[in-house]
Amino acid sequence: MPREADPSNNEREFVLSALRENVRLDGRAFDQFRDVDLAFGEEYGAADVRIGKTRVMVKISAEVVTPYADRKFDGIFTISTELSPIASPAFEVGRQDQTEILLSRLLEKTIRRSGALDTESLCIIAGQKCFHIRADVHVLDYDGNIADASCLALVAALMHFRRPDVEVHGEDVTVFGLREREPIKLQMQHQPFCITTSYFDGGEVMLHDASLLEEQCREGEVIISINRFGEVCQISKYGGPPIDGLSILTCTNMALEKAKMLDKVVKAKLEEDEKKRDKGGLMAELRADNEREQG
Amino acid sequence: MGPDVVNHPLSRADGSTVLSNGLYTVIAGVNGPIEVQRRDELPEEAAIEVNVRPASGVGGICERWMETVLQSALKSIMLVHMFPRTLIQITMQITKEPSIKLRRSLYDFALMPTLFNAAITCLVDGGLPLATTSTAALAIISPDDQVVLDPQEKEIASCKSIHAMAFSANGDQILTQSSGDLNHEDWGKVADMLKQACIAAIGPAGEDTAMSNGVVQPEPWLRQHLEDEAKSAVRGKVKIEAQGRSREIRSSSAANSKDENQPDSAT
Amino acid sequence: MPLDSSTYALAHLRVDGRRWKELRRIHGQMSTQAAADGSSYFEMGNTKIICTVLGPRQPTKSGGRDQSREAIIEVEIGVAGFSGMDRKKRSRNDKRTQEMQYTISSAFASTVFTSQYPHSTITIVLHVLSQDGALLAACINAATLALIDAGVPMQDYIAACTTGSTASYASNDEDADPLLDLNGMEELELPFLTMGTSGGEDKVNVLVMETRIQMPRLEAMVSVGLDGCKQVRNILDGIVREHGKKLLSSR
Amino acid sequence: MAITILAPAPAEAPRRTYHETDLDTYGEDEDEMEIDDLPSGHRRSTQVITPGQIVTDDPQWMRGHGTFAASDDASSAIRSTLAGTLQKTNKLLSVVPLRARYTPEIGDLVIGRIVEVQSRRWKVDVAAPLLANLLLSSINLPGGALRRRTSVDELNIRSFFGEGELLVAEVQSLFQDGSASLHTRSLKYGKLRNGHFMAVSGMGGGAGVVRSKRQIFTLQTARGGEVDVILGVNGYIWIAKHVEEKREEVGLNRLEETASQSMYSSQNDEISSETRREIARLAGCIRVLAEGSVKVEEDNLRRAYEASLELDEIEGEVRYLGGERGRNIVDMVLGG
Amino acid sequence: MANDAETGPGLTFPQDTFAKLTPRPYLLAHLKHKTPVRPNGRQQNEFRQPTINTGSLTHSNGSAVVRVGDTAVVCGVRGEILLASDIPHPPSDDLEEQDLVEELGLVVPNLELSTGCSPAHIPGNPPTSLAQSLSYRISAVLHDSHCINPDDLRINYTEPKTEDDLPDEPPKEVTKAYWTLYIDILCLALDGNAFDAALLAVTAALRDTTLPKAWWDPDRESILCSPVVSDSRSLRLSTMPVASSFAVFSTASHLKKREEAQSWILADADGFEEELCDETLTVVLNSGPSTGSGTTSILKIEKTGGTYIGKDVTDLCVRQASKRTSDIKTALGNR
Repeated sequence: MPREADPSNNEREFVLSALRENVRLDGRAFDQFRDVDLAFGEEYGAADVRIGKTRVMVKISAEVVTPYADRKFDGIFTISTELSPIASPAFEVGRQDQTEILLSRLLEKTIRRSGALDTESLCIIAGQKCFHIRADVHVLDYDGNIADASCLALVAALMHFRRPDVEVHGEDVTVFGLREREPIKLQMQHQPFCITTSYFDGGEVMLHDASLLEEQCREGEVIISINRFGEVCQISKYGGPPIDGLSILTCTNMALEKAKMLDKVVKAKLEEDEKKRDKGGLMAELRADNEREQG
Repeated sequence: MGPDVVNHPLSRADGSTVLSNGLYTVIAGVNGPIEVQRRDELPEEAAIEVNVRPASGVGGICERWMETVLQSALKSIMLVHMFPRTLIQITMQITKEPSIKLRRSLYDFALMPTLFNAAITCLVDGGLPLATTSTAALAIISPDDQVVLDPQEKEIASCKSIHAMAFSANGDQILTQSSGDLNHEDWGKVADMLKQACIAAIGPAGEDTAMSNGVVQPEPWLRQHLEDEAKSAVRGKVKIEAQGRSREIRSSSAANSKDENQPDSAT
Repeated sequence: MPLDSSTYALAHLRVDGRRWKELRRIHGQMSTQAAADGSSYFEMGNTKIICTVLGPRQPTKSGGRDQSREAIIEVEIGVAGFSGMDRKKRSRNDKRTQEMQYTISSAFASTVFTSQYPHSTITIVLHVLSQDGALLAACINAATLALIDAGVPMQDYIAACTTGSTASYASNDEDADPLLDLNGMEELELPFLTMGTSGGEDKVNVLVMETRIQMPRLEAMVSVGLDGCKQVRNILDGIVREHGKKLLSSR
Repeated sequence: MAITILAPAPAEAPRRTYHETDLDTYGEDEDEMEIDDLPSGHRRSTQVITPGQIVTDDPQWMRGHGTFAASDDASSAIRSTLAGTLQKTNKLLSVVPLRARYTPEIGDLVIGRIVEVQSRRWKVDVAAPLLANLLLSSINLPGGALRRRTSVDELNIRSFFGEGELLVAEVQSLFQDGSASLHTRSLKYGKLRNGHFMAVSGMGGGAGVVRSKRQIFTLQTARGGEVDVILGVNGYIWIAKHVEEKREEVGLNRLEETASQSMYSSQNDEISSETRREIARLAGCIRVLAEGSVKVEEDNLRRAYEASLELDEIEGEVRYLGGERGRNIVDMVLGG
Repeated sequence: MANDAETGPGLTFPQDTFAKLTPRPYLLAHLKHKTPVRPNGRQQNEFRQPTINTGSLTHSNGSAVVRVGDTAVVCGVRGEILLASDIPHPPSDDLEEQDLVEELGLVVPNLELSTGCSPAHIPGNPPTSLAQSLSYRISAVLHDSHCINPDDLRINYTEPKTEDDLPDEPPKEVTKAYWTLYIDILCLALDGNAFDAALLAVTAALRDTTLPKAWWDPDRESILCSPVVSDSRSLRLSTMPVASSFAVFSTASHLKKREEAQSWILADADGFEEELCDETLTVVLNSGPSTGSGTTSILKIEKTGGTYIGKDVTDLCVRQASKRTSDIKTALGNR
């Protein structure tokens, strides 16, 4: 399978020297994101994020299952990331490559370990039945910064998703279809966002939202997950050339700004979506269904 | 009523489309011809790899089955001998499914034409040479023995039998997948109707159109789509990506040549 | 087992009797395995690691496209089934292990002079015998010693340690103390980060944090971490010098 | 390698943690070493230098192996990249590692193992970072030393050396990536038979095989007759029964067969059990030296061998040279 | 073969050398002959006769070994009990009775090709796409044909009457557990047309399957099974799906004019022929369980890969398949 073609030395040098003169090749400021676009699907729990040309779609699904024996009071939440050649021919089918492992670990730490989703609320009957919330992250187009895009899409999709309502009578559980009862939002405790800072020249130049070319030229990256309250959920600086300890703190401060910005984007889009649904919402659809059946 | 097709939504894949009908939405991307692994290499033709990825969950045996069926159907209409010892890799990501739960085999059969059409349109977008234009369509036989073309999800759920077929412009049957409780005559009826629908989608096919007296002709959605794409290519609207990778340039010129071939394959 | 934080507030002593900026006992040995090009044994409290380095050598399988201009650093981590509290076999393909492998590999790729060994591979094999906190840090330190033993040229030591904070993520109390070098029990309870630095200056090579914490706590943790790494570096340096002296004397 | 079980020892007392004021000046006192006093040449200082340590910031010195200039230092500072000792060659400062993998140099006598047979060359493992090459054109072909190689030779390449076979050769040249090209164009070199292979990992400053005057020598053993020892500079060692060169006159037309038989035979001669035992004793001695961080060279080996015989007489014969007996041998070698 | 006599000595090769060197022309020469016959000696529309042996595995609830030419398949059915209380997502009430088997996953077929059955499938490797597709097709046929009656798989319990019950109300019957049938299919040797053979093995094994008598014990709150063989009852298949596959050998190519192409339908292609045929058609007919009983209907028509099989050819194949179906049923019924 072809590997991602490395940029040539000249190409790399051009990018770097431009950065040293405060120029990014696409005209952005160093801390500026590309256009962030978020769209929700017709059904609950589908979010489609585009950051520039990078595009990630997340789909959430729920299912009633038996909980793990050692975690009787918790529901199950899994995140699956499988990269496919649709995003880049360098991604092979059925083989875990480095990018995939790091991405999946990153989402795991940011969303799952930080307790963004309250898994206890997914429990139906302790030790017997619980919801299994599954998030499938599909990277569709790869032009750098899939970590930030995937995390954003995942958070947005989780906030958008509604699980079916349930009723418990003793040992019996009734799961209501989406049309029978208004489905229920997931309980989110906070909304963390991943912000990747790419650095060049030992931390002299710091970029947000690097494009693929910039990612290939960078010395290293610091990935910080942070929510709008300034709680840091995760920091990853995997090796790479060293940078000052102080720069990492600066990165965190800058990440907070960006997280607030992304938080606003998600909130605004969710509101927009809710309005749209209200108008021609489920009730209207149900009414139409009834009419059709009667007529 | 044809599906909605959006052209070239992705930047990295050589060709891509988003195809959505009432039931499914599929994003298809093709990379190729690209380098092939030694073990998949074919000495005289391009290897075709089809990947079907479900909206949620990882692919299982049904995805593998759909992949093998589509792979051999596509191979019969692609000019694989033009690119020996290479790989053409088609990846299809399902992004929207019917909102009601369908039985497994109904779900899969209903998906088949969507995948086929998505594959064809993305191959065209990727500028890969095809021997003929072809499209697929879905039909069911309802419990009261009526043939329904392009059925709604509810109609599928209660159907007696389900049929997914693909035809080329000259009426050759490329793919047949029929399942359910059916008899000989009904199957013949469905096959005829699907053939007409597919040919109609490809566009004015000459004499055949006159024969369809009284039947409402579906619009030639594929022809329209291809013409639109060809027009935009001629106008030079195909974006040449900033990275300046030569692939895009090649694909646009291939789209032009596709346009010239069009009349031949349609007659 | 919940950590009794009330006693800490009283005596400022941690569960194992240390003060906030004390490291655990660190012990290291070099050249422990004769068969490897370089090897080490490293203890950080009860976390015990054996590390061997093979190479630089040409990959034995000729299939790989190894025409790179720099040596590739491969890392393999084997976690023994008996190393933790309960016997849980972690597979080699476990994503956490793979992430650690990647972290160590890319940390050393920036300090080892890989360009001196084109087309070749340096394999770092780490065996975790016992875990009690600071797993990644101990692995990094063990790998540093083994690489030095193997005579692989590098810019500097990478010395690593963990720091935590007595504040749990929810409470935002101002007098939360940063803690140096958490043990396994503390790691379960408290937010912490792993840090690896090189050089005497405050140059951070590795920084990994997996737990939630208020941003203001971070600064104190980072500065304690930098300090801790310096201490670890000195200890590592001592180990290397002692080993060197022993070798030179027997010559 | 045999297993030695050591008695459990109490844990060491915690190391004194350095006081904070020391932090920035680690090793500064050692840095004061008098480079000027160090004699130039192959003599080395006995002070240990560690990676990242500033060797000197005096601009008069030049950077050699094992050193680098950090980008953020003053331009003249030289830092070490290795743990080792300083060596001065006129104005050139280099750090010799305590231990490192073998790096080939032209003229080194090495022992290697054939890993791969290609159409006109062999790939040879010589314990270096990269496999060495042995070209078909750089071996002695049967039928006269100066014969042109033919396509027949190419087809018969496995009849000279096959996979897994051992040979002794000399480094003829180095490629740009540091890998070696070998030759066996001397009667000393060629395929190895009748003996035992050992690998002593690592070379350089401390233990292992060092470059010395003689790498190949013959030892008169007590009971087993003469035994050849070849100490490859790369840490590979061959101990074999000494075979007298057969200098019998052969007719011109039979020359080819004789040469090929003796040079590339894969058949061992008959070796008596006494000789085998002496070979094993020598191997044990080498192992002991390596474990005791004593360099493996002719003098030390001879002394170790004699020591082992001596100990046999004093304490009774022991076949396994390790543990207590091994330490005693090392002490006797270093003491004597 | 007749070809041999015509070529002179010195220039001839043995037949199988021709078959290896130039497989396509070799097959073409056979089919173009005045009296066309396939290299394996069969007529174009001739199927291989299966040999069926059932009940040969003693540790399974039902088993069958089927040999069709050089393709050999063994199938074992094993019943395991699934407690109703262990089903995390109980089936909704509006589910059609016949779909219960699929919804609860009570029939689980799995086909294994990595047995060394052919050089293309290396033992010890994960299942290939082909193996996975075959598993899927078998499971689709079993589910779509509704050949297994869900009532056969239920383990019911009649709740004792309590005082609250009305006296004339019939006792309440609840399903406490289900039998899950694990159908393992091993391909021992593969010489083309694995699907027909595998499906035949599955149906034969299912017909052979007997499930022990099982009941709910309210005191122990568990399911008990009777060890007595005479208590066990056999599975009644309500229908009997039979697959017939055809392959198309064609000289068509995109480089040639359409009119020049010639195609042949080969029934039940063997391994050699399958290699050379891109286009395949499988017809699955569903009919009553025994010979001559019930009406035959088409369950599946699957075709992919070429352009030769249109409506007319399909008609022809369906007719051949129905003849084949009655042959198979006779073969099964005769034992």
